[in-house]
Amino acid sequence: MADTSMLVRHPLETRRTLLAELSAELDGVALELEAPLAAVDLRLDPAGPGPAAVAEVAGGPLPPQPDTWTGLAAGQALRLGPDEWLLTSAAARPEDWEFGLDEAAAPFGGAAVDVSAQRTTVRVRGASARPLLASGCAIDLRPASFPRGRCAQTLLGQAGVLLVALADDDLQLFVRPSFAGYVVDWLVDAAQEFRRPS
Amino acid sequence: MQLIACPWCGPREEIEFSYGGQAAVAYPADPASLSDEQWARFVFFRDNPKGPFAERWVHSAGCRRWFGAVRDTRTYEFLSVGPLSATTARTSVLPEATP
Amino acid sequence: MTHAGTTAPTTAPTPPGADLPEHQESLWRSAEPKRSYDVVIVGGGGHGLATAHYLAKLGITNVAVLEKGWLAGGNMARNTTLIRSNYLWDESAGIYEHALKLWEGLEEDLGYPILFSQRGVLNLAHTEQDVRDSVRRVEANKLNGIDAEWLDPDEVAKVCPIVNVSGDIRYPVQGATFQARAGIAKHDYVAWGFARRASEAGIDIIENCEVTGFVADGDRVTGVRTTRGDIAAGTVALCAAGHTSVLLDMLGVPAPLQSHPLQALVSELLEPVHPTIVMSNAVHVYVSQAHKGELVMGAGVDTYNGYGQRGAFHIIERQMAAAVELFPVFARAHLLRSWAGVVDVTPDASPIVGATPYENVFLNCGWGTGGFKATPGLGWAFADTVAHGRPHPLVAPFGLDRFVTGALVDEHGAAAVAH
Amino acid sequence: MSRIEGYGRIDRSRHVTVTVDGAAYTGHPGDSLASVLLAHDARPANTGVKLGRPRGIGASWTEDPTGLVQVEEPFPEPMLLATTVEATDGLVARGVNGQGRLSEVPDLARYDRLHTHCDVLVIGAGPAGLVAARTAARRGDDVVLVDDRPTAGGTLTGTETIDGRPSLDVVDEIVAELTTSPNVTHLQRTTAFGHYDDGFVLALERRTSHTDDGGLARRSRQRVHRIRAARIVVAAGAIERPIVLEDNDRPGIMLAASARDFLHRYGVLAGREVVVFTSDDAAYAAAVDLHDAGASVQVLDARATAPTLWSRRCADRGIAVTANTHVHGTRGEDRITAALVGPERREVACDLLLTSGGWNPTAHLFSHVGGRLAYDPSLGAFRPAAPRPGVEVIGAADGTFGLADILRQAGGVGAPPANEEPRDPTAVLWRTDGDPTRQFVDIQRDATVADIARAVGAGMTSVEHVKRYTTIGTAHDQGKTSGVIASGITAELLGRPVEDLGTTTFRPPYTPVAFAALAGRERGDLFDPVRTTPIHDRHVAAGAEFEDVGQWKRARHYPHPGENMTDAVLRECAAVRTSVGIMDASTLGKIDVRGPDAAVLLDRLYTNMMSSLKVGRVRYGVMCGNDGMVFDDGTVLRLADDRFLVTTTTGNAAAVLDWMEEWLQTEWPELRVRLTSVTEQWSIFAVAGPRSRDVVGAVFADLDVSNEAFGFMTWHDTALDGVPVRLARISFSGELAFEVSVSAWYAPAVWARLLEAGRDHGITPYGTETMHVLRAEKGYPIIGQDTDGTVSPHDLGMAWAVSKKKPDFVGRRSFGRPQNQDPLRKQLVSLLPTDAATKLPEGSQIVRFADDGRLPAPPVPMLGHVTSSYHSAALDRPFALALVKGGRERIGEVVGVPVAGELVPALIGETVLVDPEGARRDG
Repeated sequence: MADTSMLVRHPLETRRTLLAELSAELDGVALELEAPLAAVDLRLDPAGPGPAAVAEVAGGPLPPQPDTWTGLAAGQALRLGPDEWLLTSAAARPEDWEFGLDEAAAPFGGAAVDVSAQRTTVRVRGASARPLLASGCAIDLRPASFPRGRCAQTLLGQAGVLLVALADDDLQLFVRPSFAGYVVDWLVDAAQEFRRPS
Repeated sequence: MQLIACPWCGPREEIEFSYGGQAAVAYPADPASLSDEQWARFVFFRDNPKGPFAERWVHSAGCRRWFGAVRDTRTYEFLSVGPLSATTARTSVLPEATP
Repeated sequence: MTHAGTTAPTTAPTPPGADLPEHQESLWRSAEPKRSYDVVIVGGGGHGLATAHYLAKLGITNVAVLEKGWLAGGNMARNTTLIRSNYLWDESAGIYEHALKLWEGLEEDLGYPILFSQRGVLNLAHTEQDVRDSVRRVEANKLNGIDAEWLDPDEVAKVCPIVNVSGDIRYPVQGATFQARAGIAKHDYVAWGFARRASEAGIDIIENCEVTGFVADGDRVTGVRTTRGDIAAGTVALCAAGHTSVLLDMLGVPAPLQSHPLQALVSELLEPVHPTIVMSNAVHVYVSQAHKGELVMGAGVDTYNGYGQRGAFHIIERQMAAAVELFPVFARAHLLRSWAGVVDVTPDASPIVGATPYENVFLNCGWGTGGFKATPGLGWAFADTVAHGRPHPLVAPFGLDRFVTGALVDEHGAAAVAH
Repeated sequence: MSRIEGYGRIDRSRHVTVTVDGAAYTGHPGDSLASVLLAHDARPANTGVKLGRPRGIGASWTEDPTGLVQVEEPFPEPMLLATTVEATDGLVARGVNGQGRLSEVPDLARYDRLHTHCDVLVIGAGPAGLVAARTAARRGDDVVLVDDRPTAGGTLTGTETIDGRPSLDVVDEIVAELTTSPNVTHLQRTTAFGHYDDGFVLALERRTSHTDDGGLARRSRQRVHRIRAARIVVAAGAIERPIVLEDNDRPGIMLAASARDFLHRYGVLAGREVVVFTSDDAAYAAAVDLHDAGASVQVLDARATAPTLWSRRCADRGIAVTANTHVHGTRGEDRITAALVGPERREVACDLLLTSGGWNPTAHLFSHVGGRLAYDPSLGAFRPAAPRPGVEVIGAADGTFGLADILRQAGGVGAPPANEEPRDPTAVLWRTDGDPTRQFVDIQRDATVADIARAVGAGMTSVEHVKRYTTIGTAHDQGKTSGVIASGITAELLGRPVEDLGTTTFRPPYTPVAFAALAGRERGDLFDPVRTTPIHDRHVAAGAEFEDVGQWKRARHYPHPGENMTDAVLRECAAVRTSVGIMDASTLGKIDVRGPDAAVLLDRLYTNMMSSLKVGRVRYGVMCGNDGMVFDDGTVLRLADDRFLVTTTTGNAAAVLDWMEEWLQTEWPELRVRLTSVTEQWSIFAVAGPRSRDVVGAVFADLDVSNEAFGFMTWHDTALDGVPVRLARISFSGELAFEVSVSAWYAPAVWARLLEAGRDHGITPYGTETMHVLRAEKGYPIIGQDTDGTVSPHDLGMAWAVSKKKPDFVGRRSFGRPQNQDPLRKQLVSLLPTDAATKLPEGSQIVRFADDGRLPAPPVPMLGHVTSSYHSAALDRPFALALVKGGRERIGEVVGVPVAGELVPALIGETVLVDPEGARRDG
């Protein structure tokens, strides 16, 4: 009898334990699934009063620079393009998050679309987090080039990802759920290099 | 193996981009008024110079924005990139192709 | 545990390279351009040289072949020498099958050991749609009198035991089409064989002679301007492959061509391991093993326009991944050399052959990745076209006008794979 | 034994045993396979590829054209140079006859890639590279230093003095400094093999080649470093050039510097009786060092006078030096026994002949990226001719040979000083007089001076032609020692200057790279991403067979025990037609289209009118390319005046979004529309069949699902436990059907609830194959299966979906071309095999049916082909869809379908075979 409860779980929930066990055997790398977040894709003219109006509802300012993110009251605002942001919230319900932000953006010709389930998140932590990712990600991940506050939509292996620098040794990967299995398989495989000698 | 400067995201690997061919091939204002010959020109015919070429590119794996570029098809070197509107005025930026 | 992968040969056999034929003692005269020719062929690659050869057979020998660099140094020197005729549409099957029949007698015709080896080609199918498209092509081939078979995975393994036909790879092999008469030949030998015959017939082969312009008089072209002087021409035949657009721009003739880099590579010499040719469009790889033992492989074209005769390495890497996936035994082979040619690609992946707005200028281009295999067939039909001043029926469907009428010969839509 | 005490950087306290051609040899850690063999006066049992003559070891590193071996243990690998294989205990190898052999033992090793960005990449850790790297590191640059040998130092032997100290002490000191610099990555055993645009260099690191165990299982065996550098310093040194002479392919003939390298690196004396034949100063160092190590040495200098300083050094040691003398040939069987000296071909006994004709700068990495090389007659070699931005070539790679000069070039004013050594000019000497048929230019290809002469005689004037005629430069070593000589000899024979001819182009890779290394981790499951839906696990648990659709795994059918696909599909079809089935349609592409001009954009991109669609309603739409051929199809839901939800086919989801964005951004940027992919935001389940209303009504109790309240092609929003859900009356099966859309977060629960609610009705999960049958019974085409890019909407019988009111939309103009008016265009029809038994294979061709039922001899004109073919549970017979020339005019006609040599008659009919009135769907 399958579970019919409307519980929200990570698409890779069944691998959570495996990742924890693996991380315990690794030197300087920990892989972890993050809890699902409400998220909208916000399209808005960056010039003019729109961003400020949205910021009030979002709970923090929208990042003005390309490929950067800022913290919101309960989430993040990640700049995806000239007129595009991903706004996340760990507190709001997806439909409320979309409604509120859309209402704020609409007067300025903007729009917010619920994409909470369109991406899922994997956290990569540790001193070797960047070398691990550098085995499949071509962008310059040196901390000086990709410090806390930066984000980038790019490729990890063959999958598109949104890579977010939380700290020198702490990065987030947003990935389409359909690719999440591949990405985690990929990370697990790459992480073998970082196993502690047994 | 180019490093292409997305006007928004900065330099990224070629593999993140898709090629859109010649820039500034406008959709005809009134296709119905075109002869078959003129319509075929729009649908199928594109310049193919050996030398600088005004092109369209899109940062598929990044911001997904289209942009314009002038690239030398002999060396593959990007001579300039910018918003589409800036490079589509190709008569002003595109030198004659050298034979 | 011992796991020796190979065993030493028991006897000292003939050295593997001992039986390859030597080149001829004489090849072609390096001619000085004359003032005037009945026919000027622009482009000294396979198509230009084959056209010259077949013109000579028609008795037309006051002909010059102009090559801007060294003879047959463009795509002819860079291709992976695959010959087959298992194309989908009647029009394509017609020209490629005619070519294949000529290939079968070419060694004798040229008196040159071109090493034509009919070892068959497998076109692998990896998805349900691949299977449908493959069956469609096999059935069309049969009805056109072209040898073709559909093989299931076990039969594929019998033809080529090193193909991984197990069901647990990412894109399992669902089967393959097989054309037994397909094969490979030595590209340089082919070009030189044509050049030698043409030269013997009195045709001038002129290297380091780049066309820089045309002299036009109304709707006729009276001559070509070259880096070695002006040359008057009764008829001009363009066979410049990837550089055709450069010539057409001089003539002011638009054509739907885009020139792209196409990469290829070889391994070191290896003992025979791969008895046939395998192509897989789904995973973008094709491979044969040449006479001396090197694996010869090609990939898809680089996406952007380029005349640089080099491509991006990630395409090679992806191709290696596909090769190792399909042929686990290739894991240990080594990439020895990679290179690129410049292929001219058309919107329907079929060539453009025939008339131009100039009544005495004939066009042959747009062969994309299919030029080598068509060489004798095209040369034969194009010579006839040039000699009679109208498209030969075999090339008639490939005129420029098809882009206006919509009568395309769409060879990528229906899985008659490129190369 | 030829191991000399006091020499070499091997660990003599430990021993390794290697087996070559069945014989065991002992060596030491630090040895190469070649040095172990030379230490035992042995060689691999190699023979030439064409002539079968014996071959030895001709150099000490990657330039060796002859010492190829097949490694059998511990890791089988074909065609490796004995000089580059590190001697590890248990290594088994054998000589080769010019061809390697691929092992059938699976390669289970790991290979990976690493992307590195740096300010400066230095290629080569010889004196030039080390000093350049240290200089950059002290400046604070991020530095990557790569070198292909196991240890740094390049050609330094330890006999030189830098900064008043032994050179190798200085090397150690610099290496130590680099090792402790946090901004330096220093990689030995790492070959930069390709240089591409924008400072991109690929380098292969051999990570386990020096370990006995083949490496830790989890460590990658080899790694491709993908390095992006702001500045590249090529300090790759130079390769010594042999002098071609008669019978120069015999074992025991070697490059002079290589003999010195074997001595100083491995403590191996490659011969006892040594003749050094040179036209360059550097070989004297070999003469002196080999003498000092115990060999009997004489020097024959091709130049008119021998260099003064070196002559004195030789004289001090009693080494005979004869100037103005050539070696013209050799004697010997398996090994050289004598050199033939002078015009009289005087036999001079020897077991080692060293030749040196100068040095070829290793400028390959400069040339790969388009750097121009020019012939320098003073070197007899090609060197970088003009600078390239971002690339510097220094040291011997640039043709700078004196150590003091090299250090100055690499380190500027801060460079450590070295003694200035006077150097006499190199005399360019490609070959000496002798029988050209036995003068080997490319020893690996068995290509001789006579072959070049034949090529030139045949009319060849280009080095590219000569290379192809003779095969010179195409072997494993890619002409490292033979290329320039071939140009030189060709020029000589043609009577033209070498600079006129040029050299052939250097192409990547610099040295061969294993396919598996380039494949990296893209093998097996990681070859290409597998995409799965949120309820993939449920399909697996239900025993689904999967189909690859693009990168997606889609459930194709759910066989019960003992069922084959045909059985399962018939059962699933019957369930949908008689009760209720459920399918996971989550892979369909979904695009949220928003903005005041959303309807305008859709009107331009779909063939049919979308602006007239009312909020709350759904419309099927077709998209064409500019060529008027069908590109995709799907449903469009109007969510609000300014908001639509567009669905696409699974395979085209990305392409359709890209297509829409391209038009919007590049052609109509004035349109106020935003496109957002929501493909994975919304999971879609199709609930289809006469009982679907019961199931949906039970789960979504708040919703009135009656036909009156919820008509065909409308949608309604509802909620389930507070979670928003959208239902749409869309049917791809021809049955009463609902598509249930819910956030993918809740997909597993909603799927489970639908199954639970349908249990009493026998709800049956069905897969793509069943879906294909059901839609085909209704004549609905699958884009990409029933179309192939040459099919217009009219060809599909969908003129009804082509707006006649809109003045234009993408593709419209192409419908007017002559070819589109041809009455013989292929049109979609159904085909019923008249025997009601044969399932026509998909892809079958269609021809005229001959009265005798036999297939005529080819060529047979073709009328079309079968695009889809199935057994129908509803019709209880096989049926097909086909594209047939003038098909609709032929309805009622019997055509022939060749199947396994027989002509199967089949009746052409309308495409809709089940419920043509649509009563079931609309009920």
